[in-house]
Amino acid sequence: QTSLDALHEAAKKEGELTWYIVYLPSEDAELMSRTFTARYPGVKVNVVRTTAQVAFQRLNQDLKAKTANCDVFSSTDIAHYLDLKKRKLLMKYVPAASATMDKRLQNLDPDGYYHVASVAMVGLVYNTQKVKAADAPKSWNDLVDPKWRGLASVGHPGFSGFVGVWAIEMRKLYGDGWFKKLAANKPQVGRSIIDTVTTVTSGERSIGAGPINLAAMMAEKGNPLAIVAPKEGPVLMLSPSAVMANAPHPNASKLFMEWLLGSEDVDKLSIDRFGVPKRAGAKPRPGVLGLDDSKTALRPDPQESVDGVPEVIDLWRDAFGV
Amino acid sequence: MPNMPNMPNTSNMSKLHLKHIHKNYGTTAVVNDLSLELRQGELVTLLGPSGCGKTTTLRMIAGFIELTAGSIEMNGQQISGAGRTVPPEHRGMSMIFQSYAIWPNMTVAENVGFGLDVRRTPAAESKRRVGEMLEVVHLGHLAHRYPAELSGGQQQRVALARAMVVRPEVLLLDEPLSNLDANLREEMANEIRRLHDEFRFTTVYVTHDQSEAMTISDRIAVLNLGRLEQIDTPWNLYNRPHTPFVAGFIGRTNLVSATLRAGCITLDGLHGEVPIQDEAARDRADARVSIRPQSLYLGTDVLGALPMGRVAVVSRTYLGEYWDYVVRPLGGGDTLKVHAPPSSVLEIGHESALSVDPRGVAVVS
Amino acid sequence: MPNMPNMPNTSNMSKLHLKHIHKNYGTTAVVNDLSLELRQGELVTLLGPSGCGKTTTLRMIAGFIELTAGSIEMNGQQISGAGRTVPPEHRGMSMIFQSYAIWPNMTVAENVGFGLDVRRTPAAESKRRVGEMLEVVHLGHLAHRYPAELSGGQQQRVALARAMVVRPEVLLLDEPLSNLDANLREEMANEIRRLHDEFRFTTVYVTHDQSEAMTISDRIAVLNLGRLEQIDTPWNLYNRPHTPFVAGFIGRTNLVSATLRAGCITLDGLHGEVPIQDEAARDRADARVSIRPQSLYLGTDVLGALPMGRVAVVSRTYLGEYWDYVVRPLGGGDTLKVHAPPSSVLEIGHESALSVDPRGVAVVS
Amino acid sequence: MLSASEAVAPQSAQPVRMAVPSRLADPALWLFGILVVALVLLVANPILRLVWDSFSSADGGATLRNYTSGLGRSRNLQALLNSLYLGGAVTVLALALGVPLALAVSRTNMPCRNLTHMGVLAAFVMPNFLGAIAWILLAGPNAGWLNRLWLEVFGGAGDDRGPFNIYSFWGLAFVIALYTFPLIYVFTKSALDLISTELEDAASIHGAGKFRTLTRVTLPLVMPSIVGAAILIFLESVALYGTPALIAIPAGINLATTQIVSFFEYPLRVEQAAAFSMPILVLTVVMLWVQRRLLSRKGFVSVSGKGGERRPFDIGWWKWPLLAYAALVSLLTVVMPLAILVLASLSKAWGRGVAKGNITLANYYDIFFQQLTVREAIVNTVLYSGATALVCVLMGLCVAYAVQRRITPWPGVVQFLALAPVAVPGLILAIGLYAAYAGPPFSLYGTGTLIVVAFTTRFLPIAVTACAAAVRSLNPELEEAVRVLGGGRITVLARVVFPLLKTTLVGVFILVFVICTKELSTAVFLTGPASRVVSVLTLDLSEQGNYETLAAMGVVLVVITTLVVAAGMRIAGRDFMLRRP
Ligand SMILES: Nc1ncnc2c1ncn2[C@@H]1O[C@H](COP(=O)(O)OP(=O)(O)OP(=O)(O)O)[C@@H](O)[C@H]1O
Ligand SMILES: Nc1ncnc2c1ncn2[C@@H]1O[C@H](COP(=O)(O)OP(=O)(O)OP(=O)(O)O)[C@@H](O)[C@H]1O
Ligand SMILES: [Fe+3]
Ligand SMILES: [Mg+2]
Ligand SMILES: [Mg+2]
Repeated sequence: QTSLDALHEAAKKEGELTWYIVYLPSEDAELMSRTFTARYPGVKVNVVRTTAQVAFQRLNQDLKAKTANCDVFSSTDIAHYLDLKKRKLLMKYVPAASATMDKRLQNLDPDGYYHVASVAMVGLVYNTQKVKAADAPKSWNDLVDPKWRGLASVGHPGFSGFVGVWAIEMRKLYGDGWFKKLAANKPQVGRSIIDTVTTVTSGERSIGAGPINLAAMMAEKGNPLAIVAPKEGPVLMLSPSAVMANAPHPNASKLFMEWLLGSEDVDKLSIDRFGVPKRAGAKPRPGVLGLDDSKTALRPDPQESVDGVPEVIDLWRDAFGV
Repeated sequence: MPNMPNMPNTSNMSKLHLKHIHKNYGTTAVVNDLSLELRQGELVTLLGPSGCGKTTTLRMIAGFIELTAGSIEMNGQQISGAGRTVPPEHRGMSMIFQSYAIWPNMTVAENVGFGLDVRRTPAAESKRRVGEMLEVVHLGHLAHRYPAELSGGQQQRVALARAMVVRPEVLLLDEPLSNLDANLREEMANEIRRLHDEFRFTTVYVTHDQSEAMTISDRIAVLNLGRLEQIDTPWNLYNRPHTPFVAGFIGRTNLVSATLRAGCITLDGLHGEVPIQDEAARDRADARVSIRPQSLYLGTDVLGALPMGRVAVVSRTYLGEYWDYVVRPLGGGDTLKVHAPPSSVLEIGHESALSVDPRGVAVVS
Repeated sequence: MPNMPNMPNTSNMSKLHLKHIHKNYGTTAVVNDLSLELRQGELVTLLGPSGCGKTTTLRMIAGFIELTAGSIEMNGQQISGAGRTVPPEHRGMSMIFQSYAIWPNMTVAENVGFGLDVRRTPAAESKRRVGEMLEVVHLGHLAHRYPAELSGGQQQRVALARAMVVRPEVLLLDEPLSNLDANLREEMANEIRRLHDEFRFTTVYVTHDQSEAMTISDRIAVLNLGRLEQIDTPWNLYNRPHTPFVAGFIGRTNLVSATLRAGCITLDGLHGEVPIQDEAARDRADARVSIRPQSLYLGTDVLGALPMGRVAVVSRTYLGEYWDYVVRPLGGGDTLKVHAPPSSVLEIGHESALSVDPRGVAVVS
Repeated sequence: MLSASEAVAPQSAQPVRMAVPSRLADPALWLFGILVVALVLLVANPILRLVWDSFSSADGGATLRNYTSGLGRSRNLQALLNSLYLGGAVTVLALALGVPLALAVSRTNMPCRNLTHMGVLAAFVMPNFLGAIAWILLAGPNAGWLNRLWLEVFGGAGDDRGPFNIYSFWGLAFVIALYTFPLIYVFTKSALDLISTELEDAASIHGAGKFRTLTRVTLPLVMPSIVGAAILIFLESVALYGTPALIAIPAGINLATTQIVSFFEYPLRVEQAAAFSMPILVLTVVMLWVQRRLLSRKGFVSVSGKGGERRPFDIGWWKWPLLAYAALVSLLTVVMPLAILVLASLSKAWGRGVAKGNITLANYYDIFFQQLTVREAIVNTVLYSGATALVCVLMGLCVAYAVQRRITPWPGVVQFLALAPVAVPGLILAIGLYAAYAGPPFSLYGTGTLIVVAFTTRFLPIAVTACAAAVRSLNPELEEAVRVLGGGRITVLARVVFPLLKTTLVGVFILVFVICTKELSTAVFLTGPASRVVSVLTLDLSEQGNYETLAAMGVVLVVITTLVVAAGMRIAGRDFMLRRP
């Protein structure tokens, strides 16, 4: 606590920081920013919310122009961090708060340059008006079951990082040939992983491989949706955060990292928003899966996901033609 | 009486009949109770000062604007008016617009050929007729130009060619020659008359040029402020105007006060008596009389002219083809304009005898 | 010799000087080596057949199109040509366009007042002058109309008022009166001349109307196919044409073959001798001579006319103000047009003596 | 220097203003000079960067490898071809939708003209993204409302699918066309509004019926506008990303833009992306050349300087089929999608459709009172869009005028520069803009100015194209009349060209304004914490799956834009060509 106070003092001198954030929508990011400032008065957070590609592009342009805009970089694509780390652009900083997180989330980077800031899960969703609970799919492999021919919905690994990670896990589970089988079962391929939920909600398709948190939120509003954790386990989507080596506000950034990883504020916000809390043993909102709710969870390690994505994209394109 | 050239030698059928037509814009009447009847094959000119409603009348005949009241018949069938209106494209007419309205995106040949295309004339014939017509208006060498690359007069001739090539039943011409030089204008007027006669168009012609109107028309309708003042043959209109307006508008004239007595006219300030040509005039002291300047002569040596008395020269202008003298009767009264040949030269202030050809004198009110 | 009306009474300084200007579109020469010098306060008319390059010349003077060769000077300074070009807005000119170019988005008063606005004339004065000018062109009552609500002639008068109200140094008029009736045209021509004199504009005037050109101009330049044929006073141009083209273009004329001998002209087929007015002509047998129809008389009773021989009437047309006879010398040779007063009536085929006023005769080549 | 002439010149003559020895004193020259420089800065800068990038390898050397690897693969080439087909299909559809409506509204006595006009603009106001989603709901092959309706009415033929499939090439083309055809409509209509009826009268009196008059005279006269708009739409739909991504990917169609986006996935291949966009740029040049060939020497002057008036054409019973068509288009583009939108915005859960207990105003409450970012974003959006539209109109007019009247040297190049941004996919353009302006010397990072600059760059082509077509319709003598009376080029623009083209300019303003409110690809790259715009928020909301709020925001946006549009039409004021009856 005392070290946090010291950090706060130092941060106040800097007064602000700029946060490139991808995994939250503007609204939530803005809320985070205000909550942080309320917690640590005198330190303002400038939220720059964009998509993963754009954030990374912008960061690179900033670097090229030698203008340091970004302090804390929170993207969804682990590849970005590996790249930045290799180029020595990240600051090595292990927040004390990271120890409070669930074991599975700790030490994403053994060298301590980047850390898990947010967790999401991909599972199976289905439309309750079209599918009875008893008939609902139980396994990832049900996606290639002829029973769901023309009725399933998936994302495209070429356009969505989450889908890329998911596809790597599917490949690990079922091998390269699985994508051909999937293609033969004629699922609808959405651009983003979110499209799967949209498609299922509208009834256009009956089941899908989609983000569980989103589905849970929509279900609570009254949409005809339900979620299933596949028996092989849901796929974990880890969104890292890191402080930039050239961060113009290093202390504020460190303080922010501490808060991001370990504060109750963040957990509370994330529970409110149907997120998965990171703290060990924390319970999510009812209707949402927590880290402890399924025995197994699938997740590639960083290097694996970076190397694997281009390969699965190629497999995918060969199978689907797009 | 001399024979009257260009008297209508056409059938007696009424081709176009304007019946008491009115056109108001808001509360201002632009055409006011105009009635006009054209026989098949007749060429009638509308003449009148700027803004008197000539274009409006043509546009009503063409069917572009609706009548406020009245009706128009063609071949005995109503084509405009309350009840039944025939759209312009079914009237079998064609028209030259005062603004030309040639299509800027078509070449000269395309502009001229348009009407034939629309009538599905076979391509070969269409081409031949367009070519012929372009020769008539001296634009053969410009067939592939676009309008923006033509001079004003050339554009006007495109409009002329375009209207005539389709050989319409009724041809409406709104100042078709205003931007042409005198020689070309004369030639084109002759061509219009020739084609009119050859293909028996019925033509309504608007022009500002009186000599053009005189040569080309079977009859001339004089409009003023949207009303018809007089419709008559050129000769009658010129020599027997019914109103001061017509007398003043058609050719130059002297409008002077005179006394009518026993079938004779005596101008104020002069003593000579001139027999009245128009039978209907009754005796009175406040008559208005129109006397053409070229029916007046300085001197008494002209065959058939009646002596009027003596006058003094007030001013004079040389106009190339004649001298324009202004003279005043020695006994006082209105000044008179007199045209004299270039050869007769009188200095200002000199006195002379004045004589008059009685055929140039008309009682107008 | 009669005095010449409208002789320039202006200073001798050259206001506008066109030096050997050329304009080509592609390979066709539209204006070809034209030179013209206007004195301060002079009014020069450009006259020529349709498409001869009048508008192009005006537009070059105004600065809208570049010269292919040559240069134009104003007040002794080059304003167009290689080297230095003054943009139109700095030339202190104003212009009437053949297309009027009135702005459809402005009312009549706004159109007319525009030039004054641009010159930052105080509002009150501007208003007064616009009002005055609108009265001059008889449009006072239409000041608040939009152009779309005006007749063709009214639009043209808006253009006229707009150009004159600014009292330009140089006024360029491209057929400013072509859409007006005869009376109005005469009145407007007088107004143009009056304002020209009052404010000492230097004016270049394009018109097709020869009598207009005759009355209004100090000098007239006759163009043909982009070339200057002759520039002269109206009187000289009419009576002393230098080329057959000019003789034929200015007024009607008879162009006939004749023999020149010892300072006298003898027409083919006639025996009467007419003394040559132009000193320079040398003897030859293949001369071309221009004789004005109104300098010819049927009969010998006209003062100062010389007898020519006998002729027979070939045809005749009544033109309101005169008879237009075509006669053929009994001895053969070219037919001649003769204008005769309405009172002289000869039937076709009749014979008559022919006499001529020698001042209407000119040797043209 | 003028003493000699002034000595003799009488006082009555107007003061002479010939003392202009230097051309540099002409303010117009400066204006056009600055404009061209601005254009080069705005457009040439990012474009040249792009060209440069396409030839450079990752380590900075020069190479052609990007082309071989970017374009070498058959899948990538196929994508490019597909995009071209798509562009063609969209253009044809948009023409079929836009031109008849423009004719109907501008020139006929069809009833409900104002309503139709508003309908078309409303179609345009709808964010593309929402429109696409609405169409997925309407014409999804399995659950689309239209398909369900069809099955209810006609019964299924074997399988349970209706006849409509939005996830197909034509479905995609159709949806894009629905939301781009207003461009054709506005361009065509404003050109038609300048045509004097007399030109058509001339056709009818020479025997052409209404239809022939329209096809042979009226339409050819507005060709520059139609061709201009068609080129814009073609390039735009080739370079479009948002809607295609939603529909093309599920439909299994590879497109150039979806391809380009995949170059941005890690590992980044900006250079290849650049190389990949070169063909589209080349295509732009080809299009311009085609345009020049099509229009060639022909004149299109419809405002002649001789009065000129406009009357609605009486088209007899034809007005009913035309009205039916207009109603159908409005139904397709606005009424149905808007109904879906409004419904969704009033739902607790959009997936439940119309159901008891599913109705709420909470989504609107959310927007106005709960969301932290929305209100500010709405204000920003209106501000930036308004500013951009204004700048585009003024600059577009000046550039178009300078090009059409050949005031600038190299008018062809200037015209290319003004059109090029359409051909560059938004994201790529955004990178160039970010690189050019975010850092020093401009340091526009995170400011609204950066957004306005970006939007202006991106949408200037619309303004320039529309204005160029409009300027063609003016008789140059109208301008010369100003100059000979002493007004410079700027007076010409301000007093004559601008007022004459008022309808066109208001149209352009509305177009640009509306498009700006929807613009995503550059906005997403360039917005900062203080310069968020609604389009980016809609993306957020859609990623959040929060379609109810998204729909509510769409409705709010539609309302705001409609107000702006209405105000714009007010400003346009009295139509001087319409004859008072
Ligand atoms: N852009 C152009 N390309 C080619 N020729 C042209 C172009 N513009 C004008 N011309 C030609 O130049 C000639 C002169 O045109 P100009 O307008 O000066 O004639 P004008 O003397 O004013 O004739 P009008 O009395 O008919 O108005 C015409 O023959 C015309 O066809
Ligand atoms: N829309 C309108 N509103 C009011 N008055 C109009 C309108 N259109 C025309 N006028 C008036 O109607 C009158 C007749 O116009 P018209 O065009 O028929 O005249 P015109 O005889 O052809 O004249 P010109 O010889 O000058 O062409 C004019 O005084 C004109 O000002
Ligand atoms: Fe005339
Ligand atoms: Mg008229
Ligand atoms: Mg001309």
